[in-house]
Amino acid sequence: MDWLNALVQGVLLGGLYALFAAGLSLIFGVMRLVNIAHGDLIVLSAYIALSFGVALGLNPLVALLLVVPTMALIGYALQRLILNRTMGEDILPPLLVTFGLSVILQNALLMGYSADPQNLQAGAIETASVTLGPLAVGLMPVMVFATAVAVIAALQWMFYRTALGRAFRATSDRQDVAQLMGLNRAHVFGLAMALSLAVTALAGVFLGIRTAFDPAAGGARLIFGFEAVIIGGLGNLWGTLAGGVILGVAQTVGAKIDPGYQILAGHVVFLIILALRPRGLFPRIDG
Amino acid sequence: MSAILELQGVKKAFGAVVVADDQSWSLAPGEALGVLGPNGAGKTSMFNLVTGTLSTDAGRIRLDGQDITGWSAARRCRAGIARSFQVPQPFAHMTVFENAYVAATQGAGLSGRAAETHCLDVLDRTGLVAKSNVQAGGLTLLERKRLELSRALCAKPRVILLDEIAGGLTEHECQSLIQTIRDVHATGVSIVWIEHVVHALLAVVSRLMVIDFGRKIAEGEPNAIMQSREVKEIYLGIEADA
Amino acid sequence: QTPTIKVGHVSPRTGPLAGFAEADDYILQAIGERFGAGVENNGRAWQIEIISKDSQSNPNRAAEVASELILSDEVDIIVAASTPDTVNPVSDQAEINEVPCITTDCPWQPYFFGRGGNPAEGFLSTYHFFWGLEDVIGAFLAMWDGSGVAKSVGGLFPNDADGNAWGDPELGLPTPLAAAGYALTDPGRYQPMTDDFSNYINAFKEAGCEIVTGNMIPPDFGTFWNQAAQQGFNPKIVTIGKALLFPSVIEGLGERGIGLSSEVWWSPSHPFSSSLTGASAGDLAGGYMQTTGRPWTQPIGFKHALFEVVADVVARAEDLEDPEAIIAAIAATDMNTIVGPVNWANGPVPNVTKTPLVAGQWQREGDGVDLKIVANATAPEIPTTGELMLLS
Amino acid sequence: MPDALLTLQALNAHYGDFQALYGVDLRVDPGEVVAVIGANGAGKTTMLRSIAGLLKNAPGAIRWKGQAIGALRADQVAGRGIALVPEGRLLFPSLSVEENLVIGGQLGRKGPWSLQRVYDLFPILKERRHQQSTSLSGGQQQMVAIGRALMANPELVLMDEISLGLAPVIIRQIYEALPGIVGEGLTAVIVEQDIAKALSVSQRVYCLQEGRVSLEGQSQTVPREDITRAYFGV
Amino acid sequence: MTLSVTRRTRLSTTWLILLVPIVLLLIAAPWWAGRADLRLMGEIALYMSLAILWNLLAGYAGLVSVGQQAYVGFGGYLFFALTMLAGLHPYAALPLVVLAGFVISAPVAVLIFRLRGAYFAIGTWVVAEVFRLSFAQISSLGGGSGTSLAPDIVRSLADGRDAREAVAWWLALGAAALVLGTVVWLLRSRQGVALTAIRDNELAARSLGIDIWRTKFTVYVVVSGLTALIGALIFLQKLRISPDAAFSANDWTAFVIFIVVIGGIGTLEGPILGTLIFFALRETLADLGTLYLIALGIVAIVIMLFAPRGLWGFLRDRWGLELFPLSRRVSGLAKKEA
Ligand SMILES: Nc1ncnc2c1ncn2[C@@H]1O[C@H](COP(=O)(O)OP(=O)(O)OP(=O)(O)O)[C@@H](O)[C@H]1O
Ligand SMILES: Nc1ncnc2c1ncn2[C@@H]1O[C@H](COP(=O)(O)OP(=O)(O)OP(=O)(O)O)[C@@H](O)[C@H]1O
Ligand SMILES: [Mg+2]
Ligand SMILES: [Mg+2]
Repeated sequence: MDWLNALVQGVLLGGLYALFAAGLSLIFGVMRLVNIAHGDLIVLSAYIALSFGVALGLNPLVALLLVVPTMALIGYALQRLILNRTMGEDILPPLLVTFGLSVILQNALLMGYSADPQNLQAGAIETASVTLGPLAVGLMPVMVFATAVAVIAALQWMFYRTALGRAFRATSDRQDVAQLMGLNRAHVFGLAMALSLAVTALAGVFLGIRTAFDPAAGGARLIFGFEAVIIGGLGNLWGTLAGGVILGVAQTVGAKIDPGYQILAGHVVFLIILALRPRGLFPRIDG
Repeated sequence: MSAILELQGVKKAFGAVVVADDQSWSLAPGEALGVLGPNGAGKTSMFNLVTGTLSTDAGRIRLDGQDITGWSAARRCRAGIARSFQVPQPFAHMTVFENAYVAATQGAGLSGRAAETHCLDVLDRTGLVAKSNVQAGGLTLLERKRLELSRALCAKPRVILLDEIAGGLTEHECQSLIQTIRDVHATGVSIVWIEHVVHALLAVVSRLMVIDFGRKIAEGEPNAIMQSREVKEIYLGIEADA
Repeated sequence: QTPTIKVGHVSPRTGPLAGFAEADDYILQAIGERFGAGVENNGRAWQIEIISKDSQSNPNRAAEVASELILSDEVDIIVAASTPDTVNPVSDQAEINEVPCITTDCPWQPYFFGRGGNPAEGFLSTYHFFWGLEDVIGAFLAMWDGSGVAKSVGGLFPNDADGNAWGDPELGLPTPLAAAGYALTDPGRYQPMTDDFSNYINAFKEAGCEIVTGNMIPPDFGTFWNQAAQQGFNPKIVTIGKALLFPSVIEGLGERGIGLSSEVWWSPSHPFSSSLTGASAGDLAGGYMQTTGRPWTQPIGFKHALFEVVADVVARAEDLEDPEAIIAAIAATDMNTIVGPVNWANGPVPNVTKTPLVAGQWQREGDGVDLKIVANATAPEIPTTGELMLLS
Repeated sequence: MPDALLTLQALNAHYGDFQALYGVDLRVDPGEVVAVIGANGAGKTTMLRSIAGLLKNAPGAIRWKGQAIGALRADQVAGRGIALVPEGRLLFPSLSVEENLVIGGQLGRKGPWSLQRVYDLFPILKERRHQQSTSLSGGQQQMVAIGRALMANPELVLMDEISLGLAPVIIRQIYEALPGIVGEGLTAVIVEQDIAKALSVSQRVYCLQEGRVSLEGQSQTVPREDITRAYFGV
Repeated sequence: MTLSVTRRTRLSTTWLILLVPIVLLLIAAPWWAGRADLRLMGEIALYMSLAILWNLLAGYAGLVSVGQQAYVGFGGYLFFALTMLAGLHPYAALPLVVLAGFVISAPVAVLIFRLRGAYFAIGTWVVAEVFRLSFAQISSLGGGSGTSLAPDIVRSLADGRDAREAVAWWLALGAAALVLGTVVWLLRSRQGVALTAIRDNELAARSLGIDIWRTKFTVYVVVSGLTALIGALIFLQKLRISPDAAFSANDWTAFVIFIVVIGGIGTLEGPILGTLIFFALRETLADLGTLYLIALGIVAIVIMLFAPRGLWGFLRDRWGLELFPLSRRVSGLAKKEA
C-alpha cells in the first residue's frame, strides 16, 4: 500500500517533470541549444500568471490563456533579438548566454517581486482529490499528468510529421543550407523557442499551483528537466515522458526509504541509467 | 613476401545494406593499389574498417602480420596506417601548420625540431606551405583535400589510404598531385587509393581492385581491368562491346 | 572633532532570506537618527557609524563581506542577524580576527553547536542573544497541551542548519516531546526545496497524527500543505517554525493559512520598550506599518535590540580603542531591550543569553491576518491576545 | 538580345579582410546553360554563394529580372526561384533521403519537378528513401543534393562542381539529363573543373581567375589557348 | 630553406621578462599590502586558478563542465575532515586533498565521459548535486548545516594574525602559480596539441593517432585534483563550510564561467584578464546587490554577442597578441613566396 502510494505519486510527479523537460527537449532538438535559463523561465511564467491573477483577478488556470501566448511571444523575441546571434556550430556561446540570462532573470524577479515565496491560488481544484482504489490522489496532479501526455503527443507529431517539424530539423542540421530551401532560420528558431516557452508556461503555472515558488526556484527544476530528457533518450519526446516518470518514481521511492534520499535517489538513478545506457533508455535509432 | 596489410573475410552491414561482404585482399609492401567502384559500393567504408573508424562484424585485419582487428583507430595510426578523408575533416580552428604538427607528433611520434622540419617538408611537397599560418577553416575544398593528404603524410605512415583526392583538380594540378604521390610511393610507402579520376589513378597504381555492393568483383593489372566488361558496364557506363 | 566608532552590519538584504531583512532600512534610519547626536563614553561623545552589507542570503558571501568589514573597513564591532546562514559565518570571521561581535535572530543551539562551540570554553569575542529550542518546545507544548487533541505529532525537519538542530534526538524536539507524552513520527530529514511530501503525509496518516510541527522554509511548507489537502490529511494543529513567521507567507496561502501557528519571538504586544528611544513594542511596530504600509514582522524588534546593545556597550566600554575592553563590556551587559532582558551572565552556555518566547496563531483580522499570541506559559509577562482555534 | 535573367555588375566579395571577388560582371539569359570555370580558389564558389544570398553584397550588384536582389537573405533569394546545389552536398543529416528532397520543394513553387521525377532520374534514391541521408555514399548524396535543388522548381539552378566524387557512369547520366532539364524552361549556371565537359553542355562560358573574370565567350567557339591563358593568367 | 617555426614573439618575451619582478613583488606582498588587500589578492589568486582550470577543460579540451563546484566543495570538505576529524596538520592535508581529487574524479570521468557536448555539461552538474547531497548526509561534518573550522587549526598555520594572513596569501599565490605552471606545461606538451585537435574534430583526431579518451581523462583528472586544492584553500580562508556554500553552482561555476567568457575562452591570457575585470566590477558594484548581478549577466551576454572570444580573443584577433608562447607560427614565408 505504502509502496503503491509512493509509486502512484511518483508517476504523477513525473508528469510535471516531463512538462519541465518537454520544452527543453524541443529546443535542444531543434537548435542544439542548452537553455540554462529554462528553469528560471518556468518560474517567470508562474510570476506572470501571478501578475495576471492580481491585475485581472483570474484563476491561474484561466490565466493560462494569456500566459501561454505571452511566454511564446517572449520566447520569439528572446530568440530573435539575442539568442539567434549566437547560434552556430559551437554549443558554448548560446549556453553561456542563457547562463547570463538565468542570472539576470533570477535577480530581476527578485527586484520585481522580492524574495517572498508566492503561490498560485487555483481555488478548490487545488486541494480536490480523487480516489483511485485505496489511494487518495490530487486532482491537480492527475490533470498535470494528462496535460503532459497530451503535450508530448502533440510535440512528437509536430516534430516528425509536419512541415514545421521538418523545417525545425533541417534548420537544426545546417542553418545556411536551410536558408537555401527558403527557410528563414531566424524565424524558424524563433518559432521553436516560442513553442518551447509556450510549453514552459504550462509547466510554470502547474508548478506554481503545486508548490510555492520564489525567484531562486528555477535551478532545481532545470536539473530535473534535463535528467528527464537524458534518461528518456536524445530526440525522443515519448522518452522524455518516460524519463520524467522514472525520475518522479525514483524520488518518491527514494524518499520512502529515507526522506534525505529523495532527490539524491533521482540523481543516482539518472547516473545509473547513464552508466548502463549512455544514450538514454529510448534513443532514436538513427542518431 | 608477406603482405603489409591484409583483410580476411571482413564483413560489415548496416541493417540490410552490406558495405563489406566477405572481403579478402592484401597489399604487398611498397605496392600501390587502386580502388574503383560505383558510388555507394563500399569503398570509403572499407577504409573506415581498415583504419578502425568502423568496427567489423566479422573477419580479420592484419598489419604486417599482426592482428589489429580490435585496435582503436588511434593505435592503428600510430602503428603506421594513415588516411585522408573523402569529406575533409580539418581542425578548423588550428592553422595548416598546426594541423600537420598534430599528425607528426601524435601519429608519427616525433617531437621538437624533428616534428617541425618534417611538417614543413611535407607541406612544401603538397604545395600548402604558403598557407602554413592560415586557419584550416578558411581553406577551399581543394585546399582542404590537400591538407588531408599532408596530414596523412606527416603521420609517417607505412600504409597510406587516399580517398578521392584528385577530384576537381585542373589538368595541371592533377599532374603535380600525381607526381607528389609518386614521390611518396618512391620512399617505400604502400598506397591504397580510391579515385574516380581514373587516369590519375592509372598513372600511379600497379594493380586495380573493383568493388561493388561491398564485394570485390575484379582485381588485377590496371589496363586489363579497365578493359573488362564489368568495369565498362557498371562503372564507366559504356556498352561493353562498344 | 568627535571620535568615531565603526559598526559593521551584515544581513540578507537580498535572496531567499530577504524577508528577515525587510525592516533593515526602517530600523537603520531610526537608529542612525538616534546615533546622530553621538553616544557618550567616559565623558566624550562618540560618533557611531554603521556600515551595512548584504550577504545575499549566501553563507559564502556572508563570510566574505564580514571579512571585508573587518579588514578593509576596519570596523570596531560587527553585528549580524537572521538565521544560521548569516550569523554563523559572520561570527566565525569575527572570532578568528578577534573582533567583538554581537548577533541575534538564530536559535542558540545551531549558533553554538553549529559553530563547534564547547560549553566549557565558549568563544573569545562573539556573543549572541536569542531563544533556544527548549523554549520553542516549551512554547509549543504550552499551546498544544490545552487543545485537547491527540498527542500524536508528525515532524517535518529539513536537512539544513535549523532543521538538524530542531530534529536532533538529544538537543532538539524528540526527547522533550516524548517526555511530555507526545508520540513523534519523524520519517527523516528531507532536502529543502523538495517537490513531494507524499511520504510524510502517508506516514502521518498511518500514525494518526493530529499535530504537525517542524521547522521549514516557506516554499516547502506551501508544497506540503497543498499535498496534505489533496491526499486527505487534515491535522488539527500545524505549528511550524520559520516558515510561518511572515504575514506575506500566510496571505500567500489564502484561506488555508488561517489557523496555522508558529513561535513568537516578538510582537507589538510584548511588554518591553526600547532603552534607546523609550518607544514601546507597539510604537515600534506601529511606526513601521505607518512608514512602509506593510504589516509588522518579528525581526523588527530584534534588529532594533541589536543596536540597543551596541549603544549600551559603546557607552560602557572602558576603552573604545581596545577590542578587549569592548569584549569585556559586552560580556558585562545587563540591560532591558525591546525584546526583553539581555545579560550574558545568565546564559545557558557561555556567550549566549536568552530572550523570552511564546506561541501564536494566525487568525483573521479585518481583511488581513494577524498573529495572535495564544500560549504564554513560557513567558507569562507577555500577554495572550487570542485563543487557540483548531483547524478543520 | 532578350532581357537578361540574372546580371552581376561589379560584384565584390570578402571573407573578413580577404577579398575573394573583384568587380565580377556576368550575365545569364533565360534558358541557357552558362559554364563558369577557373582554377582552385578562383572564386567560383564564392560567386555562386553570393548570388544565392549566403554572402553579403552591395545591394545593386546582383540583379534578377532587372530587380536588385543583392541585399536579400538567402531564403528570400530562394523564394525568387534561384536554387543552389552547394559544393560538398551539404544534406540535412537528421532528415531522411525523402525528407531532404521534400524540403527542397517546401516553398511550393509550381513546375515539372516532383518527388516521382527525381526518383525516376535517380532510381537508387527511391530504394534508399527512408534511410538517413548521411548514411548514403558520397555519390548518392550528390544525387540527393541535385534532386533537392530541382524539387524547388527553380527558374535558375546554380550547380557547384556536381561531378566531384561521382563515378563516371553517374556523371555521364547527369550531364545527359541536363539538356532535358534545361529544355523544360530551366536556366543553369554550372561550375565545373572538367573543362571539356563544361564546354560541351553549355552555350556560354566565363573563366574566373583570382577573383576576376578573365574570359567570356561562346562555348563552342572559344579557342582552347584563350582558355588556357585565362586559366593561368599567362 | 629559410623557413622556421617559432613560438616566441617579442611581446611574449617581454612579458616573460616582466613576469620575474611581478612575481617577486607579489611574494613580498605581506610587507607592502594591508591585510584587507592581502585577503582580496588571495581571493583573486584562487578565483584566477579556478578560471584557468575551467578554461583548460572547456576552452581547450572541449569538456564544458558546469559542475566544477563538485571538486571545489569536495576539496573544502576533505580539508575540513582531514584536519578536524583525522587531526592532520593543514600542510599535510593539502597534498592529500589533491591526491583525493585525482582519485575521486577518475570514476566520475569514466561515467560522464559517456555524455557529449551539452549533455556532458548537465551530467557534470548532476554529479555536483550528488556530491552536495551526499556531503549533506555526513553528520560528523554537520550534515546540511555545515561546520566551522576549529580556531586551533587556523592558529596552527602560523603564530599571530599577521603571519597567518601572510601564509594564507602565499598558499594562494603558490597554488595559482602551480595551476598556471601546470596548464602552460600541459598545453606546450604533446597533450596540448592533441587537446585542441580533439576539440576541433574528434574523427580526425582519432585517425591521426590521438587517444581521445585518455587525453581527455588526463586533463579532467588533473583539473579536478587541482580544483580540489583550490577548494581547500578557499574554505581555509572562509573558515566555514556547508553543502550549499561548498557546492554552490553560482559561486564556483557561474562566476568562473563569466570570468572566462569576459576574458576570452580558449586563450591562456583570457582567464587572467577576466579575473581582474571581474574583481574590478565586484569591488565597485557589489553593494548594488541585485543590480550588480544583473549587470554581471548583461556584461557576459554582451561580450558573448559582440566579442564571443572574449576581450583577450578580441585583442588577439586584432593584433595577434599572445603573452604565453603557445602557438606555433611559421616564419620566413614571405621570403619564400617572393
Ligand atoms: N570561409 C572562407 N574564409 C576565408 N577565405 C575563404 C573562405 N572561403 C573561401 N575563401 C577564399 O576565397 C577564395 C575563393 O574561394 P572559392 O571557394 O570561391 O574558390 P573556387 O573557385 O570555388 O575554388 P575551388 O575550385 O577550389 O572550389 C580562395 O582564395 C579561398 O581561400
Ligand atoms: N552508417 C550507415 N548506415 C547505413 N548505411 C550506410 C552507413 N554508412 C554507409 N552506408 C551505406 O553503405 C554504402 C557504401 O558507402 P561508402 O561510403 O563506403 O561508398 P563509396 O564506395 O565510398 O561511394 P562513393 O564513391 O560515392 O564515395 C552506401 O550505400 C551507403 O548508403
Ligand atoms: Mg566514398
Ligand atoms: Mg569551389
